Amino acid sequence: DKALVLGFSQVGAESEWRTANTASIKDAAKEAGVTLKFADAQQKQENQVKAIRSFIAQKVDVIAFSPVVESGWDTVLGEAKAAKIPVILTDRAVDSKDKSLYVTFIGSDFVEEGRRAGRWLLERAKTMPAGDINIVELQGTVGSAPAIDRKAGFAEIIAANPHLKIIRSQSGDFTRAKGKEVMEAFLKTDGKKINVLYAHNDDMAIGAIQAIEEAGLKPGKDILVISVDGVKGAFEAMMAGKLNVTVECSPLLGPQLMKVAKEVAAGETVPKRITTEEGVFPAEIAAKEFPNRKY
Amino acid sequence: MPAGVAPTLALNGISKAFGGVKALSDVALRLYPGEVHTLMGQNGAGKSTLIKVLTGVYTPDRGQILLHGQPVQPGSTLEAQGLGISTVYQEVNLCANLSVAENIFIGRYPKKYGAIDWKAMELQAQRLLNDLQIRIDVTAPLSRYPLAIQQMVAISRALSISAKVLILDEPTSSLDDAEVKLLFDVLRKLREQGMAILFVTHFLEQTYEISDRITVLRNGVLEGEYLASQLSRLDLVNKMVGAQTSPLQGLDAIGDHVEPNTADNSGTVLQARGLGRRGVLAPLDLDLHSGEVFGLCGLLGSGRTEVARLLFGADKADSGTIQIKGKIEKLLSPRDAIAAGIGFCSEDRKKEGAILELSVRENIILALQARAGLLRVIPRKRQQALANDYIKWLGIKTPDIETPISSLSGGNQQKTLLARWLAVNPAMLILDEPTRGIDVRAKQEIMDYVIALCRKGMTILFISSEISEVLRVSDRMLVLRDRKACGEYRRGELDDDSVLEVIAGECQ
Amino acid sequence: MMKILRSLPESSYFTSMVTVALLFVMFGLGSISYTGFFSLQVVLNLLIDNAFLLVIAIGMTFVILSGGIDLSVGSVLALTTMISAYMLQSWHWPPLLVIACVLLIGASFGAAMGALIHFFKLQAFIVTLAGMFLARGLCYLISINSITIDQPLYVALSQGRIGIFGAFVSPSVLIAMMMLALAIYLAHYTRFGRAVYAIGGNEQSALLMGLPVGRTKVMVYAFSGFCAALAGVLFSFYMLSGYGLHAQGTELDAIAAVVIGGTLLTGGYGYVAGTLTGVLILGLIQTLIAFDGTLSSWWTKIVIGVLLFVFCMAQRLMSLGASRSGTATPAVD
Amino acid sequence: MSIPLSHDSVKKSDLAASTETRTGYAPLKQLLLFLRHPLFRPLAALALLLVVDLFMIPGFFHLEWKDGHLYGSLIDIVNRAAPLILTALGMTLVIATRGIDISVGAVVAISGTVAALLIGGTLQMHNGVPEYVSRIPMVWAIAAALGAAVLCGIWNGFLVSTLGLQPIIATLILMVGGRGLAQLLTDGQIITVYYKPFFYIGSGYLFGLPFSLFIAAGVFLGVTILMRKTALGLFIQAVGINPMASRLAGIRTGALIFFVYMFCSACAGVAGLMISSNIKSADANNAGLLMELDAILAVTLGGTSLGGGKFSLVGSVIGALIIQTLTYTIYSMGVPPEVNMVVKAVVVFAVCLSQSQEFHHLMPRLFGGAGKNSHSTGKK
Ligand SMILES: Nc1ncnc2c1ncn2[C@@H]1O[C@H](COP(=O)(O)OP(=O)(O)OP(=O)(O)O)[C@@H](O)[C@H]1O
Ligand SMILES: Nc1ncnc2c1ncn2[C@@H]1O[C@H](COP(=O)(O)OP(=O)(O)OP(=O)(O)O)[C@@H](O)[C@H]1O
Ligand SMILES: [Mg+2]
Ligand SMILES: [Mg+2]
Repeated sequence: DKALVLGFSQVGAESEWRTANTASIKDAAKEAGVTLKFADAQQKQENQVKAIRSFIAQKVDVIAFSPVVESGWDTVLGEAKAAKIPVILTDRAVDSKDKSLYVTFIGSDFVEEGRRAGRWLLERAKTMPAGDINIVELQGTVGSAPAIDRKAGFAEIIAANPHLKIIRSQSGDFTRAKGKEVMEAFLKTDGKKINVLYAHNDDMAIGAIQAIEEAGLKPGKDILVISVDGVKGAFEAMMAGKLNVTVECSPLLGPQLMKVAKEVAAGETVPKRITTEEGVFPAEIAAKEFPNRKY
Repeated sequence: MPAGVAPTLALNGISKAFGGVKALSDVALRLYPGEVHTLMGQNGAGKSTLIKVLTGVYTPDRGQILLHGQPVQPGSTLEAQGLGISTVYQEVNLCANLSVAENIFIGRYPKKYGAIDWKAMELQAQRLLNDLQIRIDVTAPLSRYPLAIQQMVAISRALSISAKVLILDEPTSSLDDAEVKLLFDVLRKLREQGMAILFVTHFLEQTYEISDRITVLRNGVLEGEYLASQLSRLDLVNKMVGAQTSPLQGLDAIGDHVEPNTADNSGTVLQARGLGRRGVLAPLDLDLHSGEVFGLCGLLGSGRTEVARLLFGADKADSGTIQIKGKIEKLLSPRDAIAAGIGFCSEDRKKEGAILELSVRENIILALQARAGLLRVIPRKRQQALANDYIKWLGIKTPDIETPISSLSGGNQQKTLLARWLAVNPAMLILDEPTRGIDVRAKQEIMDYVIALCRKGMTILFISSEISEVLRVSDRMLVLRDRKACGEYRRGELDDDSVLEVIAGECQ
Repeated sequence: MMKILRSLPESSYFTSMVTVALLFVMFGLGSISYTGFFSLQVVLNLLIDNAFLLVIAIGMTFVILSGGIDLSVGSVLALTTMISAYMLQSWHWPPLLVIACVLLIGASFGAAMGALIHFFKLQAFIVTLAGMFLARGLCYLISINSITIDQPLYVALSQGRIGIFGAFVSPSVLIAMMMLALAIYLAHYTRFGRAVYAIGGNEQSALLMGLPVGRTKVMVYAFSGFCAALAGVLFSFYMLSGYGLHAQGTELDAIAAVVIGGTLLTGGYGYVAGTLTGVLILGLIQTLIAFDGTLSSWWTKIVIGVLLFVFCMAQRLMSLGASRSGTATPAVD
Repeated sequence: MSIPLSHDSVKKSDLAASTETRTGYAPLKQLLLFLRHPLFRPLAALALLLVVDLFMIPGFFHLEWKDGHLYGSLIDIVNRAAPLILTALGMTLVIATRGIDISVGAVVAISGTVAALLIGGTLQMHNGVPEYVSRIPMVWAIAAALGAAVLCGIWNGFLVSTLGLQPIIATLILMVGGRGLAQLLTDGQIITVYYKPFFYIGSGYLFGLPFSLFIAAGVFLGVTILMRKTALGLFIQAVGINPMASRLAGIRTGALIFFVYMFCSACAGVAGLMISSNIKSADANNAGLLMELDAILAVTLGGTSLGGGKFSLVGSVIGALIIQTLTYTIYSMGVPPEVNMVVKAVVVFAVCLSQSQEFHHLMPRLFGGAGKNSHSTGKK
């Protein structure tokens, strides 16, 4: 029988994480012998819609995509459904009322990631001297799903401890440069006060760490650094003792995706929600974990 | 003008200053129905400013404008038109990207079912231009046509606006006698119909041919208002230039005192063979000797400017060769031409000459600097010296050498551009309509200057829509017709009458 | 240069012609290389997916023709989707009223910028850039989340299908096409349109010829704002959501479309119809890439670049050949 | 498109006027000259911003001596502004010739990437001791990076001046494709550099001041001297104001345009080095994203008209400083991120208006003041 054709629409290549995600999917497709139709949307929803339309026109067997944003997919997914092409969501959900528009959603839960970061800090706070613990937050791109959710999840948990205070929160656009720039500003205004830095992704954290060092402080000691994603760079930072913890958000969805895609194509029923197994990596285990990081 | 007739338009105590420059101070003007009123004055006297004030382009600092006795204050050309004042400004102010027809009718389109009726518009435009004996494709974009044609279009636009007052600021500066005659015929007709016409020119002949009344401005001050019939040319000139200078003799015989060129014209500076360009100029031969003035005569559109542009490499010739001082030159760009010792003062100062925001000094030294190259900068002192000298020699009226050329009067801009090329002091200088919009006195001075340069060995290719000028200055001249060369003549072989015949085509 | 100017209108006309030709060539190549490419639906998808871009580009065409530029359109689009979504979902206003409101808002936003540009002699670029920041910012003030629209009429229009020979288009396409027709009429058969060309050709002359320069300029930006808002409405049909990050960088796509369509950025020369081809070209490039399906993210960018280049080259050389001495940038030696 | 009498020219003529009419005693004249100077308003805007900071942000002007260099907000601002200043300088010349270059962002990414890749450097753990080694000598790497940037410039110049494409489209090609190339080189990864010397460019200090500041200053001086000591400035203006006339005057318009695009990219290249060196890594995906807009904004804030012609390098530098100060202010004043854009917009509007002649004429009328001085912009 002919190889299964999978149309995959990626958000873009805005971060290392995204690139790893893309790579994983391409490799997995090769291994699983799936012919992959890959389309990059350059961070634009309309491009993703166009891509999906073209997949439909090409009559692929299965469509998968990681939505740029949750909302606004009903129409095009409706067309897919009408064309009897099953749709799999990866990494981000869509918020359409009609759940029948897609068969399943593989991926991590941004809110949960935020919570995990929060929980780690909650634990850590116990061991810290009494008194207020001032947190500065580096948000992702304003309005982007991970930024909103990771903020929410984190806030939700730390609410448990009144001493945990977010004194500053500014967007660092998920990039090192911005992360560093913003952190510099924070350090100038309330340098000594800051006890904890919570960054919505590793890149910003790494940038911020540089800023902290240049301010003559010790990242990881004078200022605790918490971040999300778990890319290689983060692990190097942890091994150097500059980053305290990174909450994993695994981009390696490829194998799972292929497996599910095959099942779906074969007409088997799959669970509506498939969460990826992800860990929280504190600095202590970084060195041990480092060798077996793929991204 | 019978007494008791109320003036259509009356200006009282108009003053206008630009920063510190007093362009107009306490000027008055009366414009009666059914008269052609000529505004005279040297370059920078304030003529155009006065016109811009009364058509709402500038707001006067002081003074009032009465239209039919009612004080008016037009805020823009639009309002002025609304008041029945139709104007042709000094520089051609049309949109080169639009079709000829549209330039005539824009703002006042003939409509059908609320939509612009292009057919009707083009027909009417055709008719209007035909009245002026101009037969061109009115659907073609204006940029297709040379300045003179554009000027005619501007005029017919103004004429087509049914107005009570018609204002023409130097409409004839780039026109040939033929066109001028046509224009005057039309003006006379309008005068019959009782239109009040304000006319600006630097040509005395034209002034006396058409005008009933003359108002003279000097340095922004009203010199006086006279009936044309009661003012002799000499008085007029004196009033324009002011008593400070001695009366000039025989102004209308510019260059008459030039004795036949005795310098040896043996050395051929430039030799063109079969120089031509498809559709614009039939191949022709040219030999220019050192130290001579070589004139080009022809009717509007006869191809004079084309010859100049080809020689200068501004347009690429698609046939023929050019030899300069005996060796073949490929003039692919003006740069090459300049390197080969040619200079070209274009007829279209607004589009191809002035660099408006730059200062007078910068405009003057530009070509010289370009030839010197990027690195060898002309020292500031020298630049200022040059600028000041030419301002003195050509009598350029400007507050100082750092004033942007944009704020100079038309004629003064023209002089500045002339200065640019004189400063380069090329072996051969092409002057296309160099005296456009330049006042009588300056004109003579410039002509003398030009001739003096020749006597010093410079070769000059002289183009002017004033055939008399060409006749007087040039040692030899080439007559062009329909963009073909038709006969070369030496000084004296043609006089004012025969040349017209030749040009018109009754030769051989 | 007189020569260059002389040849400009032709070159602008030929450019448009050439563009159309190249469009077909590209489509032909696509059809040969990819299965399922040569189908009516693919063509119609071009229209469906780019309806909003077309509308924006139409507004932009007028601005550029007048010698200006409007960078705010993308953000105004986003703002429109946001406001519509908010009015519909939170205030439950009737859809038609909402549409009327946002169109009005868009137009006034544009008019305001136009006024600043004209009366204070500010530069279009900088004013509209600030406008761009402002509109985006306002989106976030409404909400940083995306708001889903489930208003029946919107849903209906979003999923509405108008069959054409077995294929279909969305209602948005019809609206866009009507807008195009209207724009062409405006540009070529009304005082306003011609004034726009005149101002683009030479603003001072336009003034001295007694054209209402000020009013026209303000109206141009108002029109552009209106188009952006209308595009926003189409976009909210298209996406059924309001979102502050919608249509980022669309202003650039629009400008590109207009310029590729043969309009000169310096103003005065160009055709509204050309803009349609410009939009289709951009859309086609996207589609080709999607159909290819082997390009990595960066190759996608590179290929877009290359296609743009090849296209502009062809366009340029062909129109050069068409009118011998033409050149689009006056400064060329 | 013909150039109407621009503000510069009007100001200049007014200036000339003021000097000759108001022949009051020198100091007054000086003051007048200063107030009328085109650069006065941008400067005023910058000053105003700083004053706001002074009051809103505690210790904004506080500078301390920290491990061998000055440390404080102002230092950050200049350090951050350096790349923007560079690109703005390049952009100024391009804009002066009536052009525009929207590919600077991509060029920033490219040069940064090339440098990072070539220097690379690897973190090798020898029993827990990290050790840095560079791939090829840094000098070569930097040369290569700048070379790449210049190539980009040549490409743009070729498209604009030789092929005669419209600048915005010509540079759009590189804007899109260039970033793609950069990503291709890095494979979409962030290339972290492990090689100390390289960091000096973007975060090192000389005489206690950021090294980047010296680079920016150096380039600025270089260009200024170029403009003063050669006819380049004159020619660029001439070409920008009236290309046709300039050509007829014998200026090599083509070559000139070619040059400015090359120069612009070169500047962007240096900026790219700074940025990547500052974050000790090359982020092809995001480096210099939207930088073109900021650069153009800086140029316009500095009072240079996009219509080409008269330009002011100092103005552009001030413009860049305004932008960076503003960004920094937003960060340190704790403005919620979703409001950033609005604030930025408002400030930009304000600065523009402050520069508008007409606005100044309007003010007295609005607030009943009768003081209406007689400017003429040559038209209504
Ligand atoms: N926009 C302006 N800014 C500053 N000065 C100006 C401006 N326009 C005109 N002037 C000055 O006003 C004076 C009168 O200029 P105007 O153009 O009226 O002279 P004119 O009589 O038309 O001369 P010409 O015969 O050369 O056209 C000149 O000295 C000129 O320098
Ligand atoms: N009456 C006319 N009818 C048609 N075309 C004309 C006319 N007059 C000029 N032209 C245009 O003029 C161009 C050549 O004229 P050119 O300007 O070279 O000659 P000229 O003698 O210098 O005219 P001008 O008196 O305007 O300087 C041709 O391209 C032609 O299109
Ligand atoms: Mg005049
Ligand atoms: Mg001529």
